[in-house]
Amino acid sequence: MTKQVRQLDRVVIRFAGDSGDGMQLTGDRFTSETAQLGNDISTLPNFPAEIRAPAGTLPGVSSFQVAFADYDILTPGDAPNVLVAMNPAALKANLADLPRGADIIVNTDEFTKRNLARVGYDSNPLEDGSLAGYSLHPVPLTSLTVNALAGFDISKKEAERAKNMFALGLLCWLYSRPHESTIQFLRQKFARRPEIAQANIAAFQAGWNFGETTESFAVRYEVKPAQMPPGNYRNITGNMALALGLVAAGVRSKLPVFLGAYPITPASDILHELSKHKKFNVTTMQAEDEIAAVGAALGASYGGALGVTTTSGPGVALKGETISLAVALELPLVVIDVQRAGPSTGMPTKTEQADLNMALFGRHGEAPAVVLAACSPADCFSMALEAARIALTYRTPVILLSDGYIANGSEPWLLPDIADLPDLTVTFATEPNGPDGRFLPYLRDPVTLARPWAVPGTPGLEHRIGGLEKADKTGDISYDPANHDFMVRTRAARIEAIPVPDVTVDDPDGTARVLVLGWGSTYGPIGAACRALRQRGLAVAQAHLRHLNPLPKNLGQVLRAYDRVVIPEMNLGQLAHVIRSRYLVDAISYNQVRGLPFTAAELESMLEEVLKNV
Amino acid sequence: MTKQVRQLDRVVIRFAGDSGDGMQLTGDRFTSETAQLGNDISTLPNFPAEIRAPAGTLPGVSSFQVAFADYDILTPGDAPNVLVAMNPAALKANLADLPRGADIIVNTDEFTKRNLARVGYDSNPLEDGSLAGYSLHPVPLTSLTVNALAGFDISKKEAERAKNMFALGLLCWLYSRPHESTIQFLRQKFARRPEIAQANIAAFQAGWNFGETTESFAVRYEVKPAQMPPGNYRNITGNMALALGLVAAGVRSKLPVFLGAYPITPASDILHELSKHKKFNVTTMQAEDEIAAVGAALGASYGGALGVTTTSGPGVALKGETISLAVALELPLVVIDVQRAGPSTGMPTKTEQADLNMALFGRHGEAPAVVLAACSPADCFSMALEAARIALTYRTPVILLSDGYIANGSEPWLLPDIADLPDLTVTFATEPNGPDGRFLPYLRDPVTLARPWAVPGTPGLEHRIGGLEKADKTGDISYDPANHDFMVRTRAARIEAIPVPDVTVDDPDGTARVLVLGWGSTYGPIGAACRALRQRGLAVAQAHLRHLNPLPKNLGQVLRAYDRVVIPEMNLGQLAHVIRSRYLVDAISYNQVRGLPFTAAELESMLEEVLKNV
Amino acid sequence: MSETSVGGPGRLTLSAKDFKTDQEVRWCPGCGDYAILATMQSFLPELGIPKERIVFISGIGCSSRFPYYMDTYGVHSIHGRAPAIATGLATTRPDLSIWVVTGDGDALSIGGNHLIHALRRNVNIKILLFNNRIYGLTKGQYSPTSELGKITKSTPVGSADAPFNPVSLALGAEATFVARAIDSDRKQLATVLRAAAEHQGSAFVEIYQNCNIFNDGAFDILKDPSSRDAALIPLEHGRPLTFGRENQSAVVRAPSGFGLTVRPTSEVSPDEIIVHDETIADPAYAFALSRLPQADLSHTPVGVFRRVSRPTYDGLVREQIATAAADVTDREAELAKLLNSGDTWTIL
Amino acid sequence: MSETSVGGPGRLTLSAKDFKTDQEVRWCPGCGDYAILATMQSFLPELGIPKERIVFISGIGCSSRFPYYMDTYGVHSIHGRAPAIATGLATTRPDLSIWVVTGDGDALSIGGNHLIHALRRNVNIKILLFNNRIYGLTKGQYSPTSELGKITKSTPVGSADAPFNPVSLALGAEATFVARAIDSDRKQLATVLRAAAEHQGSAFVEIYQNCNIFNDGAFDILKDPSSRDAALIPLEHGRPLTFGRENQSAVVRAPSGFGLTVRPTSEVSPDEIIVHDETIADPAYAFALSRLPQADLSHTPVGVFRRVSRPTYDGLVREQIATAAADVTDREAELAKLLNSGDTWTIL
Ligand SMILES: Cc1ncc(C[n+]2csc(CCOP(=O)(O)OP(=O)(O)O)c2C)c(N)n1
Ligand SMILES: Cc1ncc(C[n+]2csc(CCOP(=O)(O)OP(=O)(O)O)c2C)c(N)n1
Ligand code: SF4
Ligand code: SF4
Ligand SMILES: [Mg+2]
Ligand SMILES: [Mg+2]
Repeated sequence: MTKQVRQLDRVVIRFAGDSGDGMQLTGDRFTSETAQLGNDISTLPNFPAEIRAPAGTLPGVSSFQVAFADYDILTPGDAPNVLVAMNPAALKANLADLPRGADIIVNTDEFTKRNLARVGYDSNPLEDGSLAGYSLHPVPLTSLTVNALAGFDISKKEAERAKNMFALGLLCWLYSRPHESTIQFLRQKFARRPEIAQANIAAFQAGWNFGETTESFAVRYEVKPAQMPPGNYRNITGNMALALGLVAAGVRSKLPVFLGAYPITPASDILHELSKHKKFNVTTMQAEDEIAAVGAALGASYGGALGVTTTSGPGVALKGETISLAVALELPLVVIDVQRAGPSTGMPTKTEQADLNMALFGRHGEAPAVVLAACSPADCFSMALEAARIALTYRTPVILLSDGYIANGSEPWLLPDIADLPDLTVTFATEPNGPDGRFLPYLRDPVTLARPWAVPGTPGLEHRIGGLEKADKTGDISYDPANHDFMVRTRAARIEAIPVPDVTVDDPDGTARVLVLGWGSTYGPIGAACRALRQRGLAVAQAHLRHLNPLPKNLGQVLRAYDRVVIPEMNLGQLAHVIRSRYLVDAISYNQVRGLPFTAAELESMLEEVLKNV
Repeated sequence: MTKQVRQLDRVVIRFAGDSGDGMQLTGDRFTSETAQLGNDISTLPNFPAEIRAPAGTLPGVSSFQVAFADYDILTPGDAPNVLVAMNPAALKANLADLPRGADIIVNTDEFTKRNLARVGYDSNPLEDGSLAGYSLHPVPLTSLTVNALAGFDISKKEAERAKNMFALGLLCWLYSRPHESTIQFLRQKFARRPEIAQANIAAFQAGWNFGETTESFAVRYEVKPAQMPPGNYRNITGNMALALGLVAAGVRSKLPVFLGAYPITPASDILHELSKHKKFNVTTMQAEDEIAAVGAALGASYGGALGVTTTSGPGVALKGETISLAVALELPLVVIDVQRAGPSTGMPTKTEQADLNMALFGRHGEAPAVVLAACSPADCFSMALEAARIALTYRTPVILLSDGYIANGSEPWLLPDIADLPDLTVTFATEPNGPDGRFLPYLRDPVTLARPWAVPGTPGLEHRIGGLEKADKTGDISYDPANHDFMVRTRAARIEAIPVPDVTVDDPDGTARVLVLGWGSTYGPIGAACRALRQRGLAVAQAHLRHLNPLPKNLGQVLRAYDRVVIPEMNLGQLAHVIRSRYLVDAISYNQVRGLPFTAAELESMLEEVLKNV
Repeated sequence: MSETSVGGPGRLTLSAKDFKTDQEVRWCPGCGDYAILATMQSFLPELGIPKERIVFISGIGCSSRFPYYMDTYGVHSIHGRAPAIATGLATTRPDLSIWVVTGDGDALSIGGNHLIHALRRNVNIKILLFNNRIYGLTKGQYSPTSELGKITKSTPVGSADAPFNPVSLALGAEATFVARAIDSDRKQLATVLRAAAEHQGSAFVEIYQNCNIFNDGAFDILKDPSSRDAALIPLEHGRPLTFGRENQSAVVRAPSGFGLTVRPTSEVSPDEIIVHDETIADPAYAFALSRLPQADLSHTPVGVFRRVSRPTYDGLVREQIATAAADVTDREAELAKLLNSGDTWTIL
Repeated sequence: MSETSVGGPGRLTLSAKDFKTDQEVRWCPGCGDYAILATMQSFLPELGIPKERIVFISGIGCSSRFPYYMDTYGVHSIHGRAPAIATGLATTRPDLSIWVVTGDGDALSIGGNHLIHALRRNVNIKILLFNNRIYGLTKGQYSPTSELGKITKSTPVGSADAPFNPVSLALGAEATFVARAIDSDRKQLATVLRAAAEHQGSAFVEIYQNCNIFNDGAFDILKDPSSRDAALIPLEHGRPLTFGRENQSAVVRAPSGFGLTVRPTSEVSPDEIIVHDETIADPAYAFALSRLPQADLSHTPVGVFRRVSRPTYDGLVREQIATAAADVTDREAELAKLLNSGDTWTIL
């Protein structure tokens, strides 16, 4: 190797191209290679809006960002160090995110007059000096690929399609990534068309060799493995982790899992994934609508399954009436809301945290439900299990919030030992529990305050339940005023009484006067911002909520220990509203509602302002 | 007249009997007579739960309470001075509400062994001394009626059915009510069966004469007319007032009114009433479900009508997704929620205030809507107009909350002059508003921040709107992050900026240190409790919210002027939650969730406690 | 619960009484729902299914109070959603006998979508639609089966929408079993319930039910001894469609050549008379039958219109699961394998 | 907007171009939606309705982007609810020409209830269901029209629910106008759109639409020159139902005596061949027609199945209002009367 090798601690690469350019695949492969190397990783795909736009247009740009480092990282990075732009649209759509000095690798073949005009470039940015501040690497990716594949028995179009593998090869060379698994992957993917597999492998290798030989790249980089807890890892997206968590919940509870779902972006992939795991006695039903989906899930729960429904905001809006029924029936039900930008249809492919209000308050009557939120892709696995645990133990609907950011983003996940997963075994009622051998469906367990789960098929426990107010213990219809008051308070109290872990505070030297409180997917950016501040000697504490109802019992105490509480949210302050009300703490609400995750940098500068003023 | 006449300032009578006994009609007639006399009145019907129960059972009891006084009163009274009990079930179901010493008029004919046993009376309460503390008037109402009608050519059953008119006659005698209008009413009601009309009139007169002659009633009472503002009055229920308010809104806006509704207790009567007013260009559509109902209303609004939908909690839960669309489309829409006890089906015939959370927060995404609440039956008229005014002026969904208590309760209503009603004239867009003659559907009015209402049929203004995020001004689909943030904030800000009247405080001598803050139907009981306290020399201030989003601009200042704020609600503290969060005021939340309005007495004693402790 | 068998293995000695609950039945006196309840309670024992394996799921409406009065498992759910809830239950619990009780508003108004989807899926549930052509529980608004021009609380000058024909709608939705019965004819109702219970898949049964409070006499033409024989067309598999006291009327092809019509038996040749066949694969016949009734309900067929076999949704789904799970012995080990699948790496 | 009339008073000179918007059309290249859009844009001018009186209302789905591309009024609403929204608009605005654009998921899955109710009400709206037998927008899940056993993202081992036949469903829901067309046959599509536009009441048009990304070739049998003639049965009012390149196939009554079937023309006598009649009052004929297609779509009738006249919901409702409002001259005075009605009293 004649080229210089430089060590880096962290790199952020963004692959961007047309929807048809295979950028997601390219990014995935790069991520995989990188993971094998032991770096910590965080990824973020960015799909075009819901319809495939015509090729070469700005709305048609698809990108995939991957950050990797020799330490544990929290976000896919605010600003890429490297942009791979497969066409002018990709360059234009992403340039604003690049810091000056970043590397830009462009596919010059696509910078034709027509393509430039299409996205509104008056002159060619590769030539007009407008990219002077960047380190530009013009590479005729398409023609190099086609040339490299000249000897293959494939069409020109097929040869051109392999240009993403050329680019991947080049990047793998540039960052000294291994490539065995990509070659193996390509062999498998195109098992039925070996000539295509070979061509892609050849393109990949041509890209690698191009890096090795061209003058355009003088330096090669290395990023050392990160110090990560020992164990087996895989890279995982939030949606995949939710699906696996639900499968695990079925295994650990020994119950069938029934998913009732209606497709909706960005939640559909949970349905897709779960539909592959029938061997675990997981039933997936694509229902006629969201109401049927949650209804069927509740019906399955009634029958003794773990009933689950997955959706996004508009779907939860439709499910409210049935969730309210589940509150009255006191049956287990897991409702997963992968939030997207609203209101109404909003921006379906963009992330947001604006469904917290609906999860907490969006039902008629006093209809308390448990509300949880996952904070990172891998955390989705644990939180799916936690949602199932609470639903099964306390016989209540549990709403688990995720969002588009962690749903599609990925990070390394330390694979758990199955035996270490929580034991979710449930006990169905089998015997009458009342005087004279009567069965009292609303006689509560003194500890959990849960009512017995007596599934149809159990002799002697025949009983009727419904959405009308029920008499305490007997479950008979009751219009008694005192009983209603009692039942309303009991339903609220039993949710409030569910033990949830105390919130932990990350306040390394205990000197912080400002606490940043977050929930959900802001965990990464908040954490990164806090780290950056601390590295600059500024003390700041971080606490993150995964249980939003009930809230951790120590939260009030935690909040009051700080002079100032800042709550960053991708909404207009929904958690802040709850915190202010509950603890009468004058929390500062910091909000951005752009359909994008916070950048660590913006949080850092916002927090710096706050720190100045305490 | 040989009997003594005693003056009273206030009387509360409860008529109670079987569903088939005509108690609602009896109460209505008594109310009407009383209103003619110039007393202030307040009424409260109490229907059995949703299914007609078998005759003579406790769940089958139907009652009607009327309070009337020579001063302005605020509630139908906590405890009746007189109970008319048509059967043992009626006695049993209502006895607990009676203060000792109250008059009880019972229909002894119904106190048979079988009827007594049916409701669990081991012995006859008329004879076993258990009613010793009351002033009991045993009257064989049925047989007296049948005897009185001996000469009429009607069946025995028909004769028996007239017993409620006998009771009414007796009560009219007892409280010196006029009876012309009842006689006229009966003539009209049974116009097609004159012999029935005659019989009922005869029964009524027999009841009157019975009072005059029997020993059982030694005293007769009079309640002087109240001092009420001069004008024309009628007695009105909340649902009727809402319906008339909507008709008035149509007239005053010169727009067609379109009601999309799906029947649901206790809101259905608004649909029933509005369906009678087609001559005002009011269209009522009984839709296939609540979603279709609000959808059709929104479609009508899009076409330039005043789109309205009326429902109760479960219906609002279903409408959330469409309301969210209305937020995005920025079109006028009035959503009326006549709240009932929840969660789920709950207690459909009982009142509650537990949908405030849903109204404020029950939609996905940041989907702000205006929320109003009527505070008394007659207030429903004004609030329907206010809802229409805001919806039309600001092009926004407005959720107007009523509840079962004021929906069916009634009070005298000072009939307004049509010319004094707000002018709701709207201006549709007719001309392009953008550069180059373009039409910009999201270019806002600088004052109202409303977008133009350009209805189909307007040449040159063809445009497309939808639930996807829209670019500012043009309304084109936009995924631009900054635009989304801007639009989210703009939608919130434009609602927040809607001018609403300042909240007024009733603090007669300005010395109060405790403020009672209420909303909705608690107005009456809170007011009555405050009066009672003040009569006892205790200072307490009352403020009542009719605008819940946006809140009155002076509210913070008002709250901070008091040492203690108490918020009584028929829920678990939903307004309190908002107030605490917004103003960081440590408001005390006082809650009863019994499906019944507060009694003035309980509020009085609760407030007395609070007063002691400031 | 006695498990002693009578009349053969697996048969239980249950009686109507065993299916009564301690809840006071709260329909209006005279309501047609009583007759249906009584029929159900006395019919169920013959199925020989233990009580605990029977589930009634209803929506909201007068009819939907039904589960409270059946001493089986039961859910009185929310308006219109019973078919969806029952589908989830049926899919996971093949051992249960699941009955949906619903009303014309519950099933055809708010619940229309769930109904048609349950039928097309052929989920193994029995759907009993108590059709009183009115909203009973909410006190008398018109329903999707009320006749055009119906005057009700919500339509003081008459409704403006033509009703559904529930049987036609069910057939259009690919239903495999469609029948009609009348509350007051307990024997015929029991026959239909029996056939429904035996059917593998969704069985849709429309039951004409009198609401004596808000729509009294809606079906009198089919009940009154003076009119019913001329109005009712009893459907019996394999029997020619003649009816009337002396079988004086016959169902034949309509003159246009399409659909069916009624003619005096004396005026048609016997081989023109349609012989009823529940099992014809093409629903066109059953559909044609469903169009016979006139606006006044004369010429109303009662009995089983259609009964054909088609795989059930729940059966197919369970088959897929069984196939997939067939060689899983240790689920925890399998889970470990799943979690560890894909590109994994090890940090030491 | 030019109001110059051509070809007669009230006619406008509009062209396809007038109906194009400035929005870039964002369907996948090759999507069947393009052809439908183009046909609509070139067909609309012939109606002579000014642009501002035309409204397109859609739900959510690829197909539902349609309104953005039509320079008329338009609402891209929410999933499944377009028929409900359109009903509110149509009821209050008789002067508009209202078109609902929807997909097989939008109309038949989440929106099934609104669809069947709009049809039974016979609201004056035209419903165009773009049936690609897949969920396009959400990237390839099966839909209620996907064939049984369909392998999709959400059904990796095949779907377990039998599809709806949209035409049968519409007929079961009392539709007065039901037709089918194919995206690629612009002439026939225009003919059907014309008939739909002329129909008073709900017109339901199923348009087979190719989704070349997620369900490519679903209708190839009806498009491929080598197969289409044998597969397609063109419906023309008053013409015998023969088809095939040489009219070698004919539609006749099924041997069972019920339903219809296809036989070689040569083997049947001419008077056995069904003569198509859109206007038969009894929907049994159109229903029988709707059952002809085989699982592979051979024997698929295209054209107008049924076109009958029945009062429209919106028309009846407006009539009621007009009658009631007829003698109201001063609405404010009338309002004063209304408020002052009932028992009133005066305090001086
Ligand atoms: C979401 C919702 N909307 C409306 C209602 C009110 N509601 C209860 S039952 C019913 C209709 C009852 O009619 P039907 O289904 O025919 O039953 P019936 O009472 O006639 O047996 C309605 C509208 C409700 N409970 N929930
Ligand atoms: C309430 C709600 N649920 C789900 C979705 C997601 N969604 C959008 S379109 C669609 C189905 C699209 O299929 P179809 O109607 O056949 O239209 P196509 O895209 O095939 O034209 C779904 C499930 C949504 N937008 N809203
Ligand atoms: S209202 Fe009608 S349907 Fe309901 S219980 Fe009474 S009679 Fe039966
Ligand atoms: S996904 Fe299918 S239906 Fe949607 S635009 Fe692409 S080709 Fe058309
Ligand atoms: Mg009914
Ligand atoms: Mg589709």
